[in-house]
Amino acid sequence: MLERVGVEDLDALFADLPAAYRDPSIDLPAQLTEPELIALLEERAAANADPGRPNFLGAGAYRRSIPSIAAHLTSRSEFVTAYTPYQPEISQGTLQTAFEYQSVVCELTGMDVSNTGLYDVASATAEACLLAARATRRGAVALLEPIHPGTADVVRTYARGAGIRVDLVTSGDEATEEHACLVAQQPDFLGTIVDLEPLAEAAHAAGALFVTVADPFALGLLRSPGDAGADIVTGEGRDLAGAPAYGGPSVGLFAARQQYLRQMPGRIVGRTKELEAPPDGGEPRTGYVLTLQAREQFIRRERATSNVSTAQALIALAFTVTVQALGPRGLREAAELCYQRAHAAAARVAALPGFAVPERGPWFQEFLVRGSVPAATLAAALAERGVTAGLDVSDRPEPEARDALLFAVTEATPDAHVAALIAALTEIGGAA
Amino acid sequence: MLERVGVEDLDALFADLPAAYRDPSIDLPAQLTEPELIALLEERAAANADPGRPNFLGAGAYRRSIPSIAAHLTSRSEFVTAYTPYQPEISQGTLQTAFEYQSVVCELTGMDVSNTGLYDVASATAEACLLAARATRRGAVALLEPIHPGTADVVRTYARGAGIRVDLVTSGDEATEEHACLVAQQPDFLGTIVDLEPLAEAAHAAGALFVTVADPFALGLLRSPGDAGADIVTGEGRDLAGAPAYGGPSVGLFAARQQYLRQMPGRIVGRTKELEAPPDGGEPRTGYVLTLQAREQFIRRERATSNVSTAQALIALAFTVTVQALGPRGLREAAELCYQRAHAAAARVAALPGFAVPERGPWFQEFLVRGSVPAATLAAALAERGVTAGLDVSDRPEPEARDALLFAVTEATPDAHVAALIAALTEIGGAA
Amino acid sequence: MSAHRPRSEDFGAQLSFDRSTAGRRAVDVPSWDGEQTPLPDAHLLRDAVRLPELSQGGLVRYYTALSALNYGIDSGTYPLGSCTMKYNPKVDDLVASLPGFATAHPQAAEEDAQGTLRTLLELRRGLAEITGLPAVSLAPAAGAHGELAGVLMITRALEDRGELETRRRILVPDSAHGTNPATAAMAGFTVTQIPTGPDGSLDRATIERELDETVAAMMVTVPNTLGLWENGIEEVADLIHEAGAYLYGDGANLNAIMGRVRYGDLGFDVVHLNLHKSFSTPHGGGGPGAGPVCCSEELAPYLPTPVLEEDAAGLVRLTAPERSIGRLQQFHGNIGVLIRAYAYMRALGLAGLRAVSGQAVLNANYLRVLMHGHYDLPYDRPVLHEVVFSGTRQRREYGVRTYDIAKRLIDHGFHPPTVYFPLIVEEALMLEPTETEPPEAIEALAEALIAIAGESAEDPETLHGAPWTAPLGRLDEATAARRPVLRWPDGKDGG
Amino acid sequence: MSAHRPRSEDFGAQLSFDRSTAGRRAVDVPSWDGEQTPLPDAHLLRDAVRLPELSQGGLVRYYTALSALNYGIDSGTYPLGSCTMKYNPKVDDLVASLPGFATAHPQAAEEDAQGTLRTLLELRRGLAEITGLPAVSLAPAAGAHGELAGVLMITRALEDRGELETRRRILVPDSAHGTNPATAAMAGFTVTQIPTGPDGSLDRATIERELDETVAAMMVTVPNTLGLWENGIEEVADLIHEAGAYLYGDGANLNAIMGRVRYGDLGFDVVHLNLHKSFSTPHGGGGPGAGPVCCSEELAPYLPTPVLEEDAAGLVRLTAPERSIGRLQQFHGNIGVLIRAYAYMRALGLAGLRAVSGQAVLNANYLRVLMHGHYDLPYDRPVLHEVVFSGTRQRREYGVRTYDIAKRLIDHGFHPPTVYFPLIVEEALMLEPTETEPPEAIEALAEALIAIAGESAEDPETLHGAPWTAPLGRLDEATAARRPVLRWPDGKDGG
Ligand SMILES: Cc1ncc(COP(=O)(O)O)c(C=O)c1O
Ligand SMILES: Cc1ncc(COP(=O)(O)O)c(C=O)c1O
Repeated sequence: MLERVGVEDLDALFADLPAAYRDPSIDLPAQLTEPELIALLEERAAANADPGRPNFLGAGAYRRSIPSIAAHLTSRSEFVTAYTPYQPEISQGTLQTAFEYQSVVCELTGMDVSNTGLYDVASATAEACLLAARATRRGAVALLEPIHPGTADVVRTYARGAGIRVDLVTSGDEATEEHACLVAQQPDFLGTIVDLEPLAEAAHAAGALFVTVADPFALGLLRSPGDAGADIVTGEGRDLAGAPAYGGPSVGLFAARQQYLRQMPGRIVGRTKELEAPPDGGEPRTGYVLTLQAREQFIRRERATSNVSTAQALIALAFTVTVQALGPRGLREAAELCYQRAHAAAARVAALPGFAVPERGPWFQEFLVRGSVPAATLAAALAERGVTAGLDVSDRPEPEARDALLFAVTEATPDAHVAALIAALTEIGGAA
Repeated sequence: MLERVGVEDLDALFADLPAAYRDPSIDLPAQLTEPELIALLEERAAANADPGRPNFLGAGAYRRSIPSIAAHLTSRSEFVTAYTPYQPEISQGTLQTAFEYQSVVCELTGMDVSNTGLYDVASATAEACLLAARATRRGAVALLEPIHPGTADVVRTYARGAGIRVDLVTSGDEATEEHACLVAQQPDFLGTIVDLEPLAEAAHAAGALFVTVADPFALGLLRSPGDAGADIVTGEGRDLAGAPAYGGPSVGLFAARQQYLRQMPGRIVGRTKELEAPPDGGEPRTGYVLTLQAREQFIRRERATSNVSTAQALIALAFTVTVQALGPRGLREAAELCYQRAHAAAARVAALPGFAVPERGPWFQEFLVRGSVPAATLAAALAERGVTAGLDVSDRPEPEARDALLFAVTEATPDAHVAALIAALTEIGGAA
Repeated sequence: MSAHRPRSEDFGAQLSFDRSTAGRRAVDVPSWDGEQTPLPDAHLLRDAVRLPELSQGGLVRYYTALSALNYGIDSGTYPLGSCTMKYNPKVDDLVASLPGFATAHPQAAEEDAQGTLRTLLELRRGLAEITGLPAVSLAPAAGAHGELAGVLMITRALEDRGELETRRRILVPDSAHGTNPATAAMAGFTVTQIPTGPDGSLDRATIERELDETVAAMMVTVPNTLGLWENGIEEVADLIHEAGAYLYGDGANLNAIMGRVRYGDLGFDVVHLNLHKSFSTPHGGGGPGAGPVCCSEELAPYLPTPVLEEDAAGLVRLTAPERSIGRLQQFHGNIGVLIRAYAYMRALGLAGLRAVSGQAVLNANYLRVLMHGHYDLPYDRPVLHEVVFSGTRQRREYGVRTYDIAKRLIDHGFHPPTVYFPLIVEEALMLEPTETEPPEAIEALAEALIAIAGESAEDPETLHGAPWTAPLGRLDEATAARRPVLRWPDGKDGG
Repeated sequence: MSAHRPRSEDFGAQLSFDRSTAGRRAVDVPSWDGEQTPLPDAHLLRDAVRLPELSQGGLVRYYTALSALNYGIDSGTYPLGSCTMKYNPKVDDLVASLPGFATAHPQAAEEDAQGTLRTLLELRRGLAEITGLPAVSLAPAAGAHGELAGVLMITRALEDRGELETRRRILVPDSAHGTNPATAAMAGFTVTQIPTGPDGSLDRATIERELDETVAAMMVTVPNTLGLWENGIEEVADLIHEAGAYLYGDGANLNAIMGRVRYGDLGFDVVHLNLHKSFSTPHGGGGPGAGPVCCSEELAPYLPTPVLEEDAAGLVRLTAPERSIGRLQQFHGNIGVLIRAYAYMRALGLAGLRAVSGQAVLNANYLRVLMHGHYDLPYDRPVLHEVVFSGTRQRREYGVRTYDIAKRLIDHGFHPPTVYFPLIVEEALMLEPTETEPPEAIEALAEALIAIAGESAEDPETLHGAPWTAPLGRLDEATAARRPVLRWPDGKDGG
């Protein structure tokens, strides 16, 4: 090959590179063979918390029971090793599953249209704010507290570039004519179930769009945001795709009402037919293609609706398989089981002397726990007893969050973990 | 459906069953949903020894470094969920991989022909004895000690049915005109590398076949039995297919010289061509089929060469992928690495005061360890220190095995495990 | 068309060995930097093995492409009679491969394998309940292995009764699976064939005539390979016992009767099961399977080693029955398959197992009524798990053989049924849909077979040439057997 | 023929929703036997979601069949220019899914995630070494995300310099990937396009003319999208810095130069990498990816949150740079992808990475010389990782478009190249074989493209109708966009 290409060695192929900078000294760890690599990373994985340790963290990532077929199907190398389906004739696997995903997201959110998924819930919410600003030509957005701080932070990151002001508000009434949209999280950051309809009305009264950031799993039980008046719905699909994996890869759900279709960011898959009947006869067959690409960066360049290109297709597929494997009844049952288990656990905590579970209204899978010691102290005491406490939210402005930890219990939290928590709290409660 | 079939309920379909015995009371544990099932079996799996515990057991099952692609490829559902390839036109995946397996086994063993695999090494060896008895019309077989007791036991089980006598011998000279075959294990049960050629000569001098029971991994380094004069070679493929899994599923290698082809047990795959050229032109293409079925039970019935039907196809595939992934150099390197690591570990043990490593000749991956206390006591002392000792072989007749444990160290035994062993022995050695 | 398909490649002609390029590797092996121990004498060592050299990507592409040439349960309906090709729940594969199970060493102390042993013990207990036979060994690796175990157990029992010399015959139905007579022969017995009567059950007169003190046992498949209940089997059991012989049960068709009737209650002395069929462990292209053998208290002492016992301390132990026929495998059996079977049993429970047999039988009968009239049905009555049609009419009237019908079914998108078995049905088409095929799949299968019945009249040539749409057309099996090529490189095998 | 294919089904017309049967389930959910807590008020709850109801087997068959309609790296050569479709080592997937990594909670205390954090820290250090840029954030989820981070960092830096109001322009080459201008616009800048000169490098004169105090930055892809080295980029860097602007590097094409030259040494201030390309993490049908952003000390304070630091006690911590642009994701990034990338880096080491870039460039040039003369080559010189041919001759002389050539390549068994990009090449065919394609694959690809060049002269119709042998023929994309059907059930989207 070298000969055919007309060079003596590989280095000669890089003659165009400036000699002064060519072949710098680079310090990288030694090469490992496969068995050595596996040994090293098994050691690393073991340096994380024991997977079996009772853990009550939620606050944006929740332990779910994922049907085993989700991992089985998404590990098919035909799905894993393909790229963005630019050639529909040999990419129907990716395209048709993306269409399934769009359909599932629309059903869950009550929206008319969905894209094939963005990076994560926070960036999807930021894109929603940008869309709202474009659609309303307004220069500010309102985020309703309590909202996930990570989501708020990402919105700020994106908004700064676009020159959009971000206001944190505590009630829908604070939405004004300046606001392109009002953004509310469902359930909110402290786990409370939000009544969306009045918020939608407030937003619309101010001429703003209403954006809901919803947990798609909770939507198995809770009223669909579309039904409550939302114009755009975002959400995080990771928890229904697989394990939390320290937060990623994730997939950001993004769905909207029909009138915003051509303003949407990201890839969209559409249904169509073959141009000709197949060579061996019959009618033209149904197929799926990337469509409405006139919105996208590779055609529109600086006038695109977003710069997004590679997103999270494989995670979107796993999400789709999980939701469809559960099906209409399974999803509802799982959501109710989650609700029941969480409330049963909360009741047991509330019954312990020295502990309170301050409520802010109906809630789904997360509850606040306040002990007789500061939150951080309580968390440390639990850690000593081999239990990972819920997130410390004592710095939140909401009165119920004072000195409190935010515990998550889901349909997938083992009974033994709840028992371990109760035992540890009993011990501590007495102590404190 | 019920209506179309003409019954009111499912029970009515069982009218032919004797009423007196129908619908008995049966006591089975309660049904579990998938999450419950996973939780239960995770608990069970955790009730086995910790996978990370230093473990020096061998004696028929050895820890190997299996290339990750072996599990990846054998988990393809097209391989997993098909059955015996009775319909070659839609089974080339199974058939062509079986042909690859036969080719690999022939190369490793130095034999002319291989079947697609039997249950395990022991049943394969038993079938080899039956073949030898058929071929020689003789009524006894000779097993050369030290041979794996499990192998000897299975040979006895099969032989009894066929009315064949099983003699345990300690030298090739004991092979007589009564013996249909002489069976030797390579390396032998105590890990020693056997010089096969003199044994083959002794067997042939007595008009008996020479059967070698070989570790296919060791054959990456050791002289091929065929080259040394073996007529039939059996072996265990499980260790190169995946984890030991408490001994199964396994796969029994069975290969022989050409003249025994029509006497062989089990399925055999052959290469052929299409009868016609493909409809859209070109030459008839190459394909693979089950062949020489006139030997088999479903055609020959009571005159079949064996009763075997379902065997271990999927394990044979994993074995094939592993050997081919290693390739000629990789297999040799891995075998040498195993040899070097085992000998280095043995040297460290031998250097410890109070411990001896009695040798019976050159060996591959297993060595005998004798302490100053009885073998069982030493094993218990190691267990207390979190190390699983080698197998207790102190009941063996061989002098070197007196008071000894049989330790296995392979290319996949972590250094940390060897270090833990040395530390534990040092402690004990001093104590005893 | 051919212009449309520029590259019609002969994929099968290129084995991994033919795709090899010197120097390529799929994986690297760690190097040894410790002290070098000299290798054994050269005469004990080999020169390099001839193996293919491919990059990892090359090897993965090759085997991935091969997998695509297979048809499995996950591809579609697979009505392979007698093989119970049902959907395999993926969770069973998942739990069987949990590290704690996967890394358990077969020589480990029982204390170190209680998770596996407890699981096997509960499976054993479940099988005893389901078969009504108290004693079980999980050692056999497949059905035929279980048969061998059972017949050898009978051998030992007769030996202890001092009747082994005289009882040299085993009665086997003419409808039996080939493994039955083959097993009897392997165990040193002669086989006497028992004909099937017009009702699809064994001919009682012949049994009574043949039963004498030279008979060791009778092997009966229940339900039988016609998919029918063996009428009066419980009376046959009495006759056999009166004659001092044993009744062996081939339980490969358990799927039809799980939870509805028990072999033990019917008088069977010993039976083997096919967990890779009834308990849905994947067939793997021909194994691994598991063929546990279940028996009466009388035969329990002869069970193959090991059997599982729980000791006083609640520890599960591997033990050897005092008069055991010995081991069938070097170690304890196809454990991974047994764990899958246990998971399957636990996911269903008794109600689930009864639902399985109920739906399996309903599906077979649904297929029977849908196809009725389009093919001959030699035993025209309600069936259990499977139905055996005959292609005689098609052959007689249109010169179309069952072989052609089976191949044509491939073009219709289905795996063909079992053909030419049982031997007592001419041109047999043995269809077992199993409970996991939905009604629409059974209807589509029936429609396809009916369409093919039509094609055999109108267009027999299309059937003789079928399949047309498979990865390959019909293969030359005659030449394959006459001039066997059994390994790479061709010819080396001298065939 | 059609008689041979009895069932030509319209698979795509039947979504899972259309295959649904009321009452079927793929999995069961445990029942709650504890005390029932009343549900929230009805007005907060929904009625059932419309989802398909399939058995587990039905769902598995549906998605398994869909997977078979895809072409991936494991299917064959995938020379999709600019996307670096190389073989993905399977071990990377294995290690990334180890339970310790998989179950780590993103809110976990750093002490409880040291295994993950240590791995990310070492990846970060490796990327700093490879790019010659000391500071790195692994937060971006893909290349475009990394671009946004980089441009926003520049925004913040200019803000701190008090020049954000004046510097409103970003210079972008006419050959740039669409994400570059789109990103500049998202960050509020206007885009000035810089033309490419006849040598395939940027037109220096234009740059010098455009460079002034209104320029915030220039985004340059190195090597550029023609697969060529950007001549004198190090001088351009000086010009840009003299003008008080920043040089942004699009590092998506790192594969060509890994271990051979470093962005930092050349004067780049900030660059993003595409680990899902250069570091071989699977593309997953369109993600997940990872687009780390690497920068100079000057820009380090602006990196997105989090960045990784090792503290005095040797604990790895997640920190926020003091002037950080903020978060890009709710949590820490696409961790699973980053672990794969780390495994890839460790399996290669420096020598391996240099071998990768060397082979990748050799392969691209091999393809270039093999195809030379059969297609126009607008920039006719040695290339780096990819080569961009043009189909203008075929269009002019035979009315065959690059689109037709790409579709026809499918019939020859290959995935088509990237087409119509970069925009500066008419009828562009952008081919990137990558280092993992063996010579014989590159030769086969060249032969196919040469054969197609021949076909365009002799048989253009075959090309206009191609592909003929794919799962589907050409699709009606126009109607798809004009009357969009974007979800089940049709029409509900009102499109
Ligand atoms: C009725 C019957 N008996 C016995 C067997 C033998 O079982 P196996 O193939 O597992 O050895 C089978 C299946 O092959 C069968 O269908
Ligand atoms: C040159 C170049 N820049 C940027 C990108 C954008 O990267 P991503 O798709 O990961 O967002 C790509 C690939 O799409 C590319 O090829």
